[in-house]
This record gives sequence, structure tokens and C-alpha cells, in this order.
Amino acid sequence: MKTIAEFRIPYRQVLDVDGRLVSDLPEFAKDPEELLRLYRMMMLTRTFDTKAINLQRTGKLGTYASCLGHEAAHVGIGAAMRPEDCFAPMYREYGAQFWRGVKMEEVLLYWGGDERGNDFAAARHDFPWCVPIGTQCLHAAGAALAYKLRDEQRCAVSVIGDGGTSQGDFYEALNLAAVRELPAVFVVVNNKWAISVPLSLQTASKTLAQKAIAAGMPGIQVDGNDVIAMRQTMEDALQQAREGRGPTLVEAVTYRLSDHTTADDASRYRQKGEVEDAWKTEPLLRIRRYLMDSGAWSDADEEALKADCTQRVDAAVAAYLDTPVQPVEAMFDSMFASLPESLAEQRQTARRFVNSGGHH
Amino acid sequence: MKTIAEFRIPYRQVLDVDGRLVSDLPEFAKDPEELLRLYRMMMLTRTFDTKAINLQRTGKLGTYASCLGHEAAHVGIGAAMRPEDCFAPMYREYGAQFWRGVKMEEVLLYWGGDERGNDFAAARHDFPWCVPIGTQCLHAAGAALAYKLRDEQRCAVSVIGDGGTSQGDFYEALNLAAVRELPAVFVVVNNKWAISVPLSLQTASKTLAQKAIAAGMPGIQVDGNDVIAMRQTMEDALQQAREGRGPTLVEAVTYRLSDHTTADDASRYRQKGEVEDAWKTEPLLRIRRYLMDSGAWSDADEEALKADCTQRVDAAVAAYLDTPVQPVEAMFDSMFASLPESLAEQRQTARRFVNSGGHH
Amino acid sequence: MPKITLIEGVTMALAWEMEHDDRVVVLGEDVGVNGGVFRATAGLQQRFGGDRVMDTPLAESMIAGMSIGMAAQGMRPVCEIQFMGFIYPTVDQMINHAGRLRHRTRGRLHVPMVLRAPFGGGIHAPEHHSESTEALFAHMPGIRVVIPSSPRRAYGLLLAAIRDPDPVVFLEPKRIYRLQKQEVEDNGEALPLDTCYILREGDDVTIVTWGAMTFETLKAAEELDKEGISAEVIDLATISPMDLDTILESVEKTGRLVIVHEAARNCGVGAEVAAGVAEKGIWDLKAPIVRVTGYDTVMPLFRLEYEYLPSVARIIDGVQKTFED
Amino acid sequence: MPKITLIEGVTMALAWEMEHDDRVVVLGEDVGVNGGVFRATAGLQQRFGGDRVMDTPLAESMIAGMSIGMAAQGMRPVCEIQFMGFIYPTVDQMINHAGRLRHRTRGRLHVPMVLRAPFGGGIHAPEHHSESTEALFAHMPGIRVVIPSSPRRAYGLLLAAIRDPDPVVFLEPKRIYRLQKQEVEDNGEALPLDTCYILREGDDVTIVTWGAMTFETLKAAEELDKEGISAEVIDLATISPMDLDTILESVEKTGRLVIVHEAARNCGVGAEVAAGVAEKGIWDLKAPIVRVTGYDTVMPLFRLEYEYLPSVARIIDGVQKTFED
Ligand SMILES: Cc1ncc(C[n+]2csc(CCOP(=O)(O)OP(=O)(O)O)c2C)c(N)n1
Ligand SMILES: Cc1ncc(C[n+]2csc(CCOP(=O)(O)OP(=O)(O)O)c2C)c(N)n1
Ligand SMILES: [Mg+2]
Ligand SMILES: [Mg+2]
Repeated sequence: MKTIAEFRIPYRQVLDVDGRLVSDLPEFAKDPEELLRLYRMMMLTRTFDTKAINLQRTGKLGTYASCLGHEAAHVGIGAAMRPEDCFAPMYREYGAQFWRGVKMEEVLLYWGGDERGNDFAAARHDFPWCVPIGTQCLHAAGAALAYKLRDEQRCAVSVIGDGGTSQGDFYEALNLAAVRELPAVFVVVNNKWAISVPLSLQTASKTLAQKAIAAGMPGIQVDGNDVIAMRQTMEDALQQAREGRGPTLVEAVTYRLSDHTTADDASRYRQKGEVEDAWKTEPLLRIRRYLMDSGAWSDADEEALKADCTQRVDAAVAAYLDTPVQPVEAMFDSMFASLPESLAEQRQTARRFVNSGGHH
Repeated sequence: MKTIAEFRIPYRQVLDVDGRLVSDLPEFAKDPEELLRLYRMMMLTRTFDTKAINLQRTGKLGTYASCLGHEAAHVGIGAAMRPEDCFAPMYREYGAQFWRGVKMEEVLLYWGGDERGNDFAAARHDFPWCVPIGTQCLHAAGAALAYKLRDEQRCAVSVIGDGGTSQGDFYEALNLAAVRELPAVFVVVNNKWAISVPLSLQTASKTLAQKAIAAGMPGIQVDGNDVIAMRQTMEDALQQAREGRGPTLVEAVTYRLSDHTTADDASRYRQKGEVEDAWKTEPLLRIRRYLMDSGAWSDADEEALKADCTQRVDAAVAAYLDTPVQPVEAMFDSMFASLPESLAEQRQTARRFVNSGGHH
Repeated sequence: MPKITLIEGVTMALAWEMEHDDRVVVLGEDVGVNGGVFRATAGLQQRFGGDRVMDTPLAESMIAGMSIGMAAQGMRPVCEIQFMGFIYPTVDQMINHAGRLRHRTRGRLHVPMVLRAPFGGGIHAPEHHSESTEALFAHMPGIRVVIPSSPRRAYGLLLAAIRDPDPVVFLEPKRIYRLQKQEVEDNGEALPLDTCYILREGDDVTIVTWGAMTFETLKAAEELDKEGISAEVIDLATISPMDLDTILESVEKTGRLVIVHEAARNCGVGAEVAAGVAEKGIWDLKAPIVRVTGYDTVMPLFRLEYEYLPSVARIIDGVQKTFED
Repeated sequence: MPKITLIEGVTMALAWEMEHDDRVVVLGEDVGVNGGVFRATAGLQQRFGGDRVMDTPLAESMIAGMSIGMAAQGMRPVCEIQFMGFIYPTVDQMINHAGRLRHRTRGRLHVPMVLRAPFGGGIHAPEHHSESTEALFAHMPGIRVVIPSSPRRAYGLLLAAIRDPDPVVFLEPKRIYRLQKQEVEDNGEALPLDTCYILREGDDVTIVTWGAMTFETLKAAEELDKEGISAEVIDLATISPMDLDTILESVEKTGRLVIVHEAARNCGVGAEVAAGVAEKGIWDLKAPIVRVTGYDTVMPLFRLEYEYLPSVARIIDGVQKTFED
């Protein structure tokens, strides 16, 4: 039979697992300072992540979704975006969010059960963490459409997981973005697992990047543990979007080194060996190797950085722990622009019975 | 960048618009009687369609969805399926359903506002017409899973339109079927329009068959006005499914020659010229030409067939018009296997006030 | 002043607001060239162009989700769901995001969107084209549900809905889209939300209803008048949040309450009206509260649909029940 | 006899029915090797294999839709939605197909499926993990909504739900998944659906509740006893279709009705209970009907969730209101 359509999915990697160059260094990466900025943020993110898990273990934080192993993918996204762009995350993209100005204490407040964590001091237009998987992709598409209609040179970026690619909303967003040539980039962070469901039970598609073909948009797979490849791929996709040449689907291949969340016990469903192997490919390792080999980084720098990160994280934790609980009225006061009568009455009831439920 | 995945979408046509062979005749098509069976059903379907539209125009039928121009696609599906297979239609696949034993008066009852039209006398396990677009694909996937779990050699076939391919349920069904290797075939009848929305506003994907790639399943585009290509493509896909080699997405390219439904006026949104051109490619024409050229069919046969079809359609219409309205109790009696008390009380109310609403 | 129908009131409100607010965009299936399957957006794309009046791909969750994204980024999307029977894929986006975004971001982002949909039976439509499931949306915190029952209210309430900084589900009773003409001045004047509209004053019984059923209810009220029963007819209009005070005042006067709606009875909005009065106005009641509603069945195909819809006779009977002892 | 928790009752019922009915299959996200995020399906895949206990891709509309397809073709799928906050993509398939298929085919096809989901707050879970929106499903014709409130009822009602030839939405109050242990014999005996369960007899006031709130309600009843108020506590159990008769009988005896639920108040199931009594039992009432419910706000994140959930004190206050005049 004759062929009426053909497609290919490209793959990008710049640094291999040992930090050796396997393809040309992109322009930005020729400036060591640029690479150090990425590395420092990856380190800060990991330091924060470790601390957050400890806070949860010691009862000072609620369920927390770790980003261990995702640092390159997340930081690469954040570093490629402009402040005026819009980020629609899922729930573990701290590396990208820190780059955009989201505060560590905001992350802690959110997982600590306080909506004020979603009231970002910076990136005011970014979407908050999104737990209902898939829905955020449509918000990104809508944001991109708003920018396009207003002729603003802004892009929207959403992140979803490998499991999330099974959701109809994900596909609907891709289809919309492509048919309207929206300034959007859809990132699939493929960390191989959706809680306990391995990729092999999630989809039969060989890559997740190829899901772009269904929408008629370009898809590319990138080594998500290679922060240089990640940032460059995002910059290319964003530039294309900004110039009105339409959206891109980026699959970042990485691995979830942690449990799904602190409420999960991954040992129930995956092999120790698999995780140990994954550790050999983790993202900080290779960029550090590369920086050290190129003489831009030393053990002393490493120690200093770690100390600095710890100090900054500790300060954020202190700020978080010092935040008093919101007054019960907060439950009502942001429901509508102005409070309907029926709610005003309930608001009084809530005040009357404050603390009667206990459990604090 | 290196390529990590490549895909191609094949296209099948056997008869061109003039009824000339453009590729080898499949086995079944070498028997003229087989081709005549297909042609007769296409003619019956078209005769029925014309009559149904007239019934609506004269107030004897509710809104009706015409299948004008889809006869080859629909009959090709029906002819390739086995009785024990399961069909999950949308709302205009009469040609496929007639082949499976659905009665013309059942179609009329349904569009005439009577649920008994969905109580097929034959194909008892087939799904009824499905108006909420996209949902039927998941029912087909579920049916296919049931057969697979029970080790039955049965397949499920669903049909969706070009517009329907934008629905999340469509994609979710494809993804599920592929990852579980279900005995299912998903047919996209691409008639170029979703009511007033042209394909160009529906999706940026060059073909609809390529949407299969997102699920990791094979996709093929077929000339949906070529009943031979259509039936053969379906037979291949069904055999593959039956043998446990997984699902296929079949895009049947055709054209909606009618208004969307009798409630629609397509002249509001599409060009006369486009429709006139489409008439030149319509499905009955080319198979008739082929049959006549090969001496298997004559003008006399044609006249006889038309007379026979008219007679059978008239009989069905008479049966439909003779069907009395259901008793008001019918509204309640099939809600649950056994009627809950609260409903029993409402059932009495309905009887007490029967006809009080008027409008009959 | 032009005499217009309810659906023309919708079109007029959309046109006015698009004319006066660049942020307003209309989107949905077939809303463009075709002007909507009921013609609610007729002429708008020709007038405002394809960027302001967009035909979307066929996906309702997408329509709601993209509208939320647009609204959160400063637009005022008014999206159309072609029939209420197809509104259910929007439920996730509406309850999990539209109604929550302001709350969960402490007001940093909000969702000034309107989700329009024709609803209700009685036009001999095909399957799934006659639903009345406003109760589903009325139960969602953070979302307003508004239903007009006249050309004037269609115009005024839709303007208010579009201008409201929070999400509004605007349900249009398609059975009366063209039933009645009213003089409506195209002056951009909105009508207040969160309040009932008293359609008919009366002393003996309060009948609360909304949407198309206001017509059967007013007919019933006329009939009852002949029997010497004076009925007050209240159009709930904003289904949620509900203006219970107006209803309580009326019941205080009449002592009797009948609720009429087309939707299924069980957990319908009528239950909330009854519960509110049973809590705060029970001592005013001289009779049991009566609900005259659609049945707890699937909306039947059209041969039986008028057996499902509350009839004038059923409403009269319901009122008479409140005079038995 | 083993003493088990509510969630163990769920697991035990699933295992029994899978053992005795080949048509029963369990499917959902993480229900396989992982045994469900709450362990409700723990051990089932190991015991019955991957064909009977299937991890599905991450898509709730898919889970509902495929279950409908399987059920219509002779299987008995019991599917799990991981949290009620993620149940909304199933609404379209449930209302448009699960609840309709028997009706629209005049009984040719039917949908013996169970849609299980943990629901409710109080476990300090993340956002969207604490919803109680049973009212949405209670308004859907053709669908049963069942909520157990004890290990015994979890076992008996789930067995009944799986055996029921029509679709059942089975909501599990996760806050009490492990709160209480009961002796439950694993004998495959189902408990009746469509009926209330009287948890405590009393003469002065009827309190209707369901799910986790039965615990606060029973505590409140104990407290009230000390004040000399004897409360009858009724577990609604089958939320829809509702067993109003048992409630009416109780109100006839007590003359007072308080309804307690965790869900938002507006158009919650409590409204239907109140409306039913205001229609059929109003003359028995010595006091206004009182609802003690969650607020019409978004369920707050966990630092405030116990300010949202009805407390024992609020229930006591609600009951006391019915004794004021
Ligand atoms: C719509 C929806 N369904 C289910 C869940 C529960 N849930 C939370 S995370 C998760 C797995 C997500 O996996 P993936 O998309 O791969 O992202 P990852 O967590 O691996 O980054 C599930 C099922 C949810 N949050 N939203
Ligand atoms: C979920 C849903 N949304 C909207 C509609 C209204 N509607 C009926 S047919 C139709 C267009 C369908 O186009 P397509 O999928 O191409 O099928 P076709 O009618 O062209 O065969 C629409 C929007 C519907 N039936 N279901
Ligand atoms: Mg993952
Ligand atoms: Mg089409």
C-alpha cells in the first residue's frame, strides 16, 4: 500500500551519564557561569527536597511529593522560560518554580495544608500546583490563546507525567494548541512510573513524544537528566512558539528516584536494582563532572554551595514553621469577589464553633 | 539530532472514482455475488435514507441524521464483521447496522422518539446509537476486554467522526486498547465536517489515521467511498484483532453529502461547489460502474433493485407508523431491574396525569 | 424599542458586551459561521471576527478548561455547550478549577467565565438533548448558576453574568427561546444576580420555579385564580447562591409553598428550596411543602417527553394539595 | 470470627465475590501489585491474577466507560476511583450511559458495575483528596449511591452492590477506614440496599446521617443523653434511591429532625431528606428541620479542614435548636 504520511521523533542529549559531550554545546552552555547557575539551582532544589521529606517524617509537613531525580528536567524548564511566560505545573516541579521566583516557604505552606502557599509572591500569573492530573494542560492552552489574541509575546508551559498522558485532557490540549498554533510548550516528564503503574501498563506507545503526532505537532524526546539538553530543547520550543510557529511536545526522560509521595512505599512495587541503576544516571552527577573536568568547579566550591543551600533552606523552613494558621474566616473570604449572604451566615457559624472540631 | 522513532501511515484504494481497479482485487471481491451483496445493501441504505428525510419533512419523524455518502464506509464495516462481534455506532451507521440485522423500523422508531428503536431484534449485544460523541469508543474497548478475558474469539468495532476524534474519550479508548492489546477496531469516518466545523478547524493532524501513533497502534487510511477497500481493510484489522495481535485505527475518508441532520442547513456554512465535487466521488457510482463494466450488472438489474428497495422501505415505514405510543409506565419500568418504591409512587402520578401535558 | 425573543436577548447581550469589552470572547462548537445550532451567536463572527468568535474542536472538557485558562489570564470567555446533555465532560474542570481557583490562590487568580448551555425538554429533540441538571452545578461551591425566563432577563442577567468576576453557569431554557417577545432596550443595563424575580403577586400560595416552567406555572396561576386561589409566582433566576429571603417573605404571607421544576425530583434544586423553608420558615406553613417536578427517570425520547414534563394540570393539583387537610 | 476494619470489609467482600463469581473483575489505578493507595485491594492481584485485578492507565472517564462496556457484555466490573476529587471525569459516562443503558434499550442491555471511591475529609490529605460530592450522583436517575459506615455494612453492602444488576456508586468514608474493628463473618451474606439502618434508638429527636459523620453523630447522641435528650440516629446508607419511610416513621415518633452531612450544604443530599419530610411528615414536626453540614466553600486544605467538618459541638447545637421555641 502507498504511504501517505511519515513521521520521525528526534532525540537530544548533550552530556552522557559520565558528563562527556556527545553533541555540540549549545551557545548558552559555552558560558560556565550559565552552567553554574543551573547547577546551583539543581543543588538547592535537592537540598530543599531532602529537608521537606524530613519535615514530613517528623510530622511538621503533610504529604509531600518529592522531585528527587527530576532536577535537571525541572530546572531546564525554568531556566528557558521568561518571567512573563506562564507556567502550569503539576505538583513536583519545584526546580522550575524556584527559578521563577516561587519561594521555598510557599511550597512548604502548600504541602503543610495552607492555601497561602498558592499565593505566589512572584510569578503572580502562574497557575498553582495542579493535582487533578491532565487538567493543567488545558489551562496552559487557554493561557496561550489569551496571549495570542492579545498579541503578547508570551508563552505557556505545562508539565505532565507519563501517567498523565493517558488523560483525555492532555490530548485535547495538544489538539487545540496545534490547530490554533498556540504559543505553548507541553512537557511530559517521563519518570517511568505513575505511582505503582509502570510505563508498560500505561501506554503501548514507544515514546511519549510521538503522542504529538496525533495532534499534528512536533514532538521531541530529550534526556531529562541532562540539564543542558533540557534547557536548549525548551529554548528552541519556546522560541518557535514565541515566533508564532506553534506548539511543541517535549518528552523529558528521567526517573523517579523517590517514593511517589511521602504517603507511598515504592518498595511494594518496584525492584531495588532498578532504582540503583537509575541512581547512576541521576542529573546532578553528570553536570558536576562536566564542570569539574572543565575546571569550572572544585570540591571546595561544592562544599560552599551545599552549606549555602542548607542555610537558605533552613531559613525557609523557619519562616514556614513560624506562619500562624489562617483565621477560620479565610475559608469563606476568597470564595467569591464579594461574599453572598448565605455564606456570610455560615461564616459566622464557623467563627462560633472555631476549634470545636479539634485535631490541631 | 538522532531519530529514535519513525512511523508511516498507509493508504488503501482498490477502485478509483471511475470504478477502475487501481490495486489488486482482494479475494472476496473476485466473486461478483459478494460485490452485489454489498451494492444491494448500499442501495437499500440510500433508499431508506431518502425516505427517512421525507418522513421528517412531512412531520412523521423527528430530527434524523442522514448517512448520504457514507454507504460504502458503513456497509464495508458491517460486511466485514461477524454476528458475534460487537458494534458500537454513533448515530448514522445504518448501512452497517442493517447488515447486522437491525431493522429499518427500529431506526425509524428511534428517530421517531421511541426507545423501542434501541431494542434491536437482532444483534442483541450491540450497543445502541450513541449521541454523546466519543463515549462509544470506551464501550467498545470495554466490550473487547470482556471478550479477551473470557477467551472468546470476538471483536468490538466502534465508529466515530472526524469531529469526534477531538474528544478525550476517543484517545483514552485507543490508548487502553493498545496497551491491553484488545480485539477492537476503531473506525474514524472522516466526512470532512463536524456540523459546521471543517476538518481544518478540528485538528492540525494531516491524517486522522495518524492519531493511532499516539496510542502505539497501527493506523491506516482508506478511501471510504470504495466499498471493496473498506471491507478488505476492516477484514484485515478484524482478523488481526481476532488473532490477538491488537487493535487498529481505520480512517475512512468520505464526505457528508447531506445536511448534518434534518435540523441543520449546511448551505449556511459550506460552498455549493464543494458538495457538487463530492458528488462525483460518491460511493454507489464507482461500484456500479465496476459491476457494469465487468458485466455483472445491468440497467434492468438496477431498476429491479430500486423497486425492491422501495418496497422494503415502504413496508418498514408502514410498520413504524403503525406502532402505537408506549404506555406512560414504560418511562419507569426499565429504570432498574426492579422498581424502587419512590419510583412506584411517581409511576402512579404519571398515569393519573397521562396526556395532561398535551403536545401529542 | 425592539421586540425580541429570549434567544435574541442572549445574542444582543453578547454583542453589547463584545462591543464594549475587548476581553470578551465567544467560543464553542458551531458558534462561528453557523451562529450556533440555535442561532444564539448568529452574526457575531461576521461582526467581531474569527478571533473573538471561535469555533472550537469537539471537546467539552477542553472548552471549559481552555476558558478557565483564558479567564485566569485576563480574558472574559463566554463559552457555549451545545446542549446540556453534553455538559458533563465540563464537570471536572468546573468543580475542580473554575469554582476553586480564587479560593485556592487566596484571590491571586480568578475565573470570570460564563458557561452557556441550552437546557430542558419539550422541543421534540433527539436523545440527550433535553436534560435539566442544574442541580449538579448548584452543588458546586464557587460557581453561580443563573437561568433566565424572559427576553428581558436573558439580556440583563447574561450581561451581569459576563461582568461577574466569578464563574457563572448560564442555562438557557430552549423550549421558550422563541415563545415570547418583549421590548428590550439594548442599553447594556444588567439585571441583579443573586436575587429572585416575583413574576406574579398573590396571597394564598407561593410557587417557586425557574426557566421554561415559569410559563406552565403562570398558566396554572391563572386557572387557580378562577377557583379563587391567589398564587404568588417567584422565578428563582439565580439558582445558586439562592435568594432564600424573598421566598421566606412570600411564604410568610401565603403560608403555602409549591416548587415546580423540570429536572428530576431526587436531589433537585427544589429540595434545597424546600429545605431552606423547612428550616427558616416552617412556622409560616399552613400546609406541607409540595414539589411538582420531572420524574426520577431518564428523560424519555420525545414521544413521551410531555408525560415527563410537569403539566399545568399537575401544578394545579400540587397547589390544591396544599389546601387539603 | 475475625475482627476487621471497614476497609478490610471492602477487601473481604471483593475477595468473596471474585472467588464465587468469575464475572467479577477489579480495575483502577494502582489496584494491582500496590493493592490500592489505601490497600483496599491488597492481595487480590496476587490471589486472582492480573486478568481479574487490573491496573488501568490513568484516566477516570476511561475507567468508567470501559466498565460500562464490560458490564454491558456480561462482566461485573468493580472499578476504583482513587479519590472522590478525581471522580468527575466519570460523570459523563455515569449519567449518560451507566444510568441510562437499561432504560434506553428497554432492558436489552444493562450495567451491573460498581464504581468505588474513598471520600470525605479528615485525614490531612493533600488538595482535592477530601471531597464529599455524593449529591451529584444521587441526582442521576438509574444509579444507586451507597455509603457504608461500619465494617459489617462495608462487607454486606458491597456484596449487595456487586450483585445488583444495576450500576452502584459505592462511596467509602476513608476517615473511618481503620477507626473501628468489628467481628464480621466472611459468609458472603449481603445486606439489603435501599434501606436505612437505625444505629441508635431514641424518642426525642431523629438525626439522619451517613458515612464518617455517623461517628460524630453518635458521640453527640451520647452527650445529649446526659442532657436528657434521647436521639435516634439513622444511617441513610443507600443515599439514592432513598428510604424515606424509615425516616418518616422515626420523625413521627420524635417530632424533630436534624440532618448531618459532611458535604457542602447547598443542594446536598440533606436537602432531599428535609424536603421529603417537609412534604410527607410536616405535621409530625415540633420544630424546624435543622441541617448541620459542611460549608458552601471549597474544602479547605488540612490546616482548616476540621473547621469545615461538622463537629460534635455543632451537631449538639443543631439538635438543641430543635428544642428552642
Ligand atoms: C485525575 C487524577 N487521577 C488520579 C490522581 C491520583 N494520582 C496522583 S499522582 C498519580 C500518578 C501520576 O503519575 P505521573 O502522571 O506519571 O506523574 P508522576 O507522579 O510520576 O510525576 C495519581 C494516579 C490524580 N491526582 N488525578
Ligand atoms: C459530546 C457531544 N458534544 C456535542 C454534540 C453535538 N453534536 C452532534 S453531532 C456533532 C458533530 C459531529 O461531527 P463528527 O464527529 O465529524 O461526526 P459526523 O456527524 O460528521 O458524522 C456535534 C457537535 C454531541 N452529540 N456530543
Ligand atoms: Mg510518572
Ligand atoms: Mg464529520
